[in-house]
Amino acid sequence: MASGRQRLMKGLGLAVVGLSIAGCGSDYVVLHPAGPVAQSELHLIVLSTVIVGVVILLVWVLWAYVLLRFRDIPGNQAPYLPNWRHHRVLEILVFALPVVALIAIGIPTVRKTYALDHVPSHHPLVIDVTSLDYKWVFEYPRQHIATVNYFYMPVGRPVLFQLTANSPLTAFWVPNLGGMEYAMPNRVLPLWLEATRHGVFLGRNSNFNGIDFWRMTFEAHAVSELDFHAWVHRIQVTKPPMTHRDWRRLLHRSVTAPAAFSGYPANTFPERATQFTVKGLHYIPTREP
Amino acid sequence: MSTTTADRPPEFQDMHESIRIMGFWIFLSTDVGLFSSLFAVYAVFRSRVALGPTPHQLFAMGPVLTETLILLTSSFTCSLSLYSARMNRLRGAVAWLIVTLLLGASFVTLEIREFVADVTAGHGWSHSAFLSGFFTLVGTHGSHVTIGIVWAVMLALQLAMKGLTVTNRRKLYTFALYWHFLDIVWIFLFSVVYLSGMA
Amino acid sequence: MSMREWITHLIKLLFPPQVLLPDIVGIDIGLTVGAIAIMVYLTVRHRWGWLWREWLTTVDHKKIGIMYLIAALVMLFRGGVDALMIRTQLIGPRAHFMGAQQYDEVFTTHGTVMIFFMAMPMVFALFNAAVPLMIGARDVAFPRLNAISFWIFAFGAILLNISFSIGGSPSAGWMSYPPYSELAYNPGVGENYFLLSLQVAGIGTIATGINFLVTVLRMRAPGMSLSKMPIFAWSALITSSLVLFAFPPLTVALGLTMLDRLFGASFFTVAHQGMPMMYVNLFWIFGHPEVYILIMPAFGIFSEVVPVFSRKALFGYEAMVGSLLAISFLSYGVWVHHFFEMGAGPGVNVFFGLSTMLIAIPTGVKMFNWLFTMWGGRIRLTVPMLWQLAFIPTFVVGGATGVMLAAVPADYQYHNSYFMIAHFHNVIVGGTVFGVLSGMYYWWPKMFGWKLNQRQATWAFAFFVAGFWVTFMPQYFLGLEGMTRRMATYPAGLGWTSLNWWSTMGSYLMAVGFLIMVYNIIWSRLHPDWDTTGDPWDGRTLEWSLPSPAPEYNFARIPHVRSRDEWWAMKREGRTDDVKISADSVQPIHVPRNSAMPIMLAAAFFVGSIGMVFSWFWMAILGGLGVVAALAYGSFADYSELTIDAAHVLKTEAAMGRVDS
Amino acid sequence: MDGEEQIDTAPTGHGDEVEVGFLAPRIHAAPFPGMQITGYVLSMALTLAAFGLVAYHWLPLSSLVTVILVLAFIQAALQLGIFMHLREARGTAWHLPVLALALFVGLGIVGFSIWIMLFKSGVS
Ligand code: HEA
Ligand code: HEA
Ligand code: CUA
Ligand SMILES: [Cu+2]
Repeated sequence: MASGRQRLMKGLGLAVVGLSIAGCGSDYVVLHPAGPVAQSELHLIVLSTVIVGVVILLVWVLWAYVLLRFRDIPGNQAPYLPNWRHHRVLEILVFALPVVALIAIGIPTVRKTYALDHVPSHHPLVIDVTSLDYKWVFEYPRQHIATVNYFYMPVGRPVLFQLTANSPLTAFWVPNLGGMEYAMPNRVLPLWLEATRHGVFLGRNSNFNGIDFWRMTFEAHAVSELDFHAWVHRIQVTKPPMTHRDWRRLLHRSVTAPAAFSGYPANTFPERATQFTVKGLHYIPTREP
Repeated sequence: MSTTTADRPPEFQDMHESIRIMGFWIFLSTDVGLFSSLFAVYAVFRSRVALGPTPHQLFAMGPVLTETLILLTSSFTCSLSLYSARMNRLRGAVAWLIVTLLLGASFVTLEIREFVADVTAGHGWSHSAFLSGFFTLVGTHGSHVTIGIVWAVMLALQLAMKGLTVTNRRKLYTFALYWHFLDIVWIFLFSVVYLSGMA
Repeated sequence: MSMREWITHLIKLLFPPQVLLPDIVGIDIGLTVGAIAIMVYLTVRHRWGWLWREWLTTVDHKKIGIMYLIAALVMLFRGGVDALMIRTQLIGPRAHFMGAQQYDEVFTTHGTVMIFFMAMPMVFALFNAAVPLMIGARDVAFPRLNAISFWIFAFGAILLNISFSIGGSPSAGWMSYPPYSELAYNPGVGENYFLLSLQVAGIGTIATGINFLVTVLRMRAPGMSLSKMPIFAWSALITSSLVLFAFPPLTVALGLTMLDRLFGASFFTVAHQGMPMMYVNLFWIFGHPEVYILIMPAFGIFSEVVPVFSRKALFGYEAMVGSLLAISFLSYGVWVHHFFEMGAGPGVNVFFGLSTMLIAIPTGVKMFNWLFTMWGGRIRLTVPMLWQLAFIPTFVVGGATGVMLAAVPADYQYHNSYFMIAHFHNVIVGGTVFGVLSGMYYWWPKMFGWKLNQRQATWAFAFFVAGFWVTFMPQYFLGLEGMTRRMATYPAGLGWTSLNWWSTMGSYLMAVGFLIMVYNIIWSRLHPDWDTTGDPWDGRTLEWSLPSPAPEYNFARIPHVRSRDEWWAMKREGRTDDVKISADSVQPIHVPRNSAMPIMLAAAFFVGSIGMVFSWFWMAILGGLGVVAALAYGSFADYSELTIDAAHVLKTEAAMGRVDS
Repeated sequence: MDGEEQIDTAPTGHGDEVEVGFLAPRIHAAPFPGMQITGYVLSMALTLAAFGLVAYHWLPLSSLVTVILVLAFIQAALQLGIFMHLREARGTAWHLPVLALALFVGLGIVGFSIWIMLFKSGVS
């Protein structure tokens, strides 16, 4: 049993490698995972593609055969069965086939859905993400720095993103690292991702929120642990803290360039979601930094 | 033109009318969908009171009980109207119908008074999701009742004008269905919204 | 320059930024000019009275079906032009045929028009045209309500369509999620138009649902038990039952948004603890059943078309009915698959992911049963059958990618991407559109009395289907490349350019197909090939036992049904004379009388809605009073019937050679 | 699908009608509106019981809401059965399943919505 599954996974792995080497260029971000989450999702994608591919092929072949064989043309020798309405075995078969295929897709779906719901670490790096109209703000509560439209993360360490929005519904998506999750006002949603290789990965808002929606992108930089700390330190030393004014400017509906700050006003990120919700959209920090 | 079976209620003796009654039942079941959605909204929004009052602070037992008793009674008088029609007593049918609509009107009046009191106390529906859900759910029921009253008025007129024709019997029957249905909705309203809120 | 760049360049030359491309306003001007031209024509020819008597006040399901069809084709054109504008904008990176705002308006209208004002009326057109005839009824259960439904729908469509010229158009997408659709972010009246037009059209749709449910259950000819009923009637029945419970949640979702926008409630706003996700939830409680509302009739059509053009009984009738029931039942319990990303937790996601997958089972049964129906048959490649044959290999791909979307963690990568766009066009165009076009060609002779030229229709078919594949297959790959939906334009360098280019070319091919189709209709009208037999396809169901088009009262004599495929059986058993009447047995026939009330009622709705859109509440109240007045008038006037006397029936039937001597 | 053959020879809209009497009506022309009065008394009793439970805190909070809901369903059934003549006459066979479906869908909407809106996503 176990070995069978291992063999299957190996085969799938090969298929993935095959796809990524031969199938298409590096533009296929979903097919080029840079971390375990995307990797696990890709497995499911490939598995389901293969299974439904078989089904599709079966239908196409049957279709072509029927079409070729049973045309209404003179001299067609194929049997003509005008009253053939039932066939017990066939009817059971066409019922059973999808059932089997769905079990094969369903089981890993359930497993992975639960698995991806837990960060595999007690000490993930925490990044608080707020989507504002047409920009992303990343706050590092431990490191006390904040960035706009880009962030750094250490390779090999799970990152816990806490997503919220001070704008209409948006979705946070870095296809190389893993699938998306909504960032919505009035609520904080967790998402974990991890990078296992170095690189700069493009992320974007995938949920329409207005005219500059298509420009609402960011960059995820995956660097070594050492480089990460160096980066944090550099920001802490060289950048000014985010002021109340800065924050208000970010709240404007606009697209802005990437930026970094050593520190940020308390409560820009609605840790206490309830407090945030009562005041609503134009929440104004109570304390200056 | 239809066959008449003696032991069948008159509303059903004409095939067209019986089909219309069925259509009305189907309409009522779509209304079940409407109210279910509103109940779902209310249930989810119940605790989202923001800075406004909680259900416990908002509701009082007295008025709800009065409204409930009025509406239940109107449901009863409505059934008496149909009963009279079936006994071929036109006067009785019209009279009970009028009693029903008067009871309905007093229900709506009481409800509006409640609403006005809430709003003047500063608990308008814009103050919280809970209040929005509450006013909309109860208000939707109330506007259904209001529509029912307008309908009852027209029906009473038609009964007075044309008597207990087959069509009028069917109309009275469907009106009764509608009215009792609103009663059922109210039963869930006072149970889910008011009583659970006050508990 | 490569060929590709050259063509792109050419198109950019043809349509300089924001100048030449037919703006939506342009379409409105076109429609207005068309309407004026028609009015002038009517005035010159003195046809107003005719129009009023024969069409605007009609309650005849056959005519209402034709009006639905015309409206749907106009809307297909309109939504199609939107689609072409979308595709042209996306032909290459940084294209600026439109600005972002305009692009948002275009895709919003495209989706809204296509779903609500093209696909739904197209389905209702075919229900009206075929269902009463195939179950042996003289009309639907509630003919006047049927007219009300049509007019309410029509005015709803007008409401959405005028938004572009008067006041501003909606731009929040066809599902119009708050809080983006709320006043804070969308202050104009465009969103109000969206909400009200769907609300109004939705009322008409619910009424149609009730009507056809009762029609199919209560109006069947004697002897036609449910198990002898044609599958298309089954699909009408089940679609109607989906309408009944899908539309009320939509009504609530739209209504609450309207309360937020117009009356300051706090349902889906960000302030006061409103909860935008509750809208999303309600919308999809409606939205998912809605997509099956669109596909079930197509399934029904194919189940009629396949046996006829394979000269063979439907394989597995019971399984076909059972799978329709199963799909409709399951479709109420899958809606979360449209927002797996909202963080409802693994329990919820797994439940709804698996329930979604289950739908593949009954759908698969249907696919295979169609194939088995053809197996051992004699397949004729007529136009309706061609659409069916294109449907099978197409839909199986779209359905299969649907199952891939239902695999929850995989959907985290597909959601909101072009992969998903490709999926649903694959099922909607490859399923619903192919289906209703198949049905249109199939029942066209019955509706109009003349056939469409088959050769032209085949060309239209070929272009449309080829265009379909070229348009939508690349979009799956765009999704895997990370392209999200609703992007007004995109930068170069992400690898999206050439796939988008192909997709755009495909849409032009579809456009050519559509234009040929229009030409086909006009040409065939000018050179009519009359259907004198009433049974041009060698059909199997009762509608083909009638002359084309059917007389006002449909059946002079209601048939007594003995078997499934009754007309086929009659032909086999030499009972075709059963449909004739004899001079001494003719009865007078009651048909419902025309009524002006439906169009008046709908007009009142329209006036009220305009009042709501612009917050002119006096006008809204006026419209409301108009609605009440129309209803009261209808109630007091009581339902009236017209009696067609026996002599007239006899004369009509005799003229068609349907009297036994 | 066979059983329905007997009951299902439905009429056509305007044609000759085939009469099938199923579910013959139970109530009518009773000389005294006994049913109606019974229904009224019962519904009053159930309502007062529900209000009493809340007013006098007769039950612990946990079970209170459940009991109230049960009472509501009983009363709704009463209304349907007695006042709405649910089982009466022609067409019954069709509106019953539709109503059942409505109930099913309605409960589904409420129940699932509450479940979904709990936001049980639990990474942290
Ligand atoms: C006609 C319309 C139609 C139809 C029929 C379907 C059918 C299906 N759809 Fe689709 N869908 C849409 C219209 C439709 N859809 C629309 C409009 C959207 C997006 C709306 C928006 O966001 O704007 C959407 C979005 C959508 C999503 C959400 C994606 C996202 O937003 O992230 C999902 C996810 O599960 C999904 C799944 C399915 C499934 C499983 C089916 C199944 O019913 C398919 C079943 C059919 C088959 C599977 C093929 C035949 C079967 C066999 C041959 C048997 C064996 C097969 C297997 C075992 C695979 N659809
Ligand atoms: C029934 C539903 C339906 C149908 C039939 C279609 C048909 C088509 N759709 Fe549509 N589509 C949707 C429903 C539908 N769509 C929905 C719901 C959305 C989501 C909207 C949203 O995000 O809110 C969407 C979104 C959508 C997008 C994504 C936009 C975006 O997210 O940015 C695209 C992009 O390619 C697209 C393309 C097409 C094309 C090329 C067709 C073609 O099949 C069209 C074919 C028809 C024609 C080609 C007729 C052409 C007209 C002429 C021939 C006239 C020519 C004359 C002149 C130019 C004057 N559609
Ligand atoms: Cu596949 Cu790169
Ligand atoms: Cu769906």
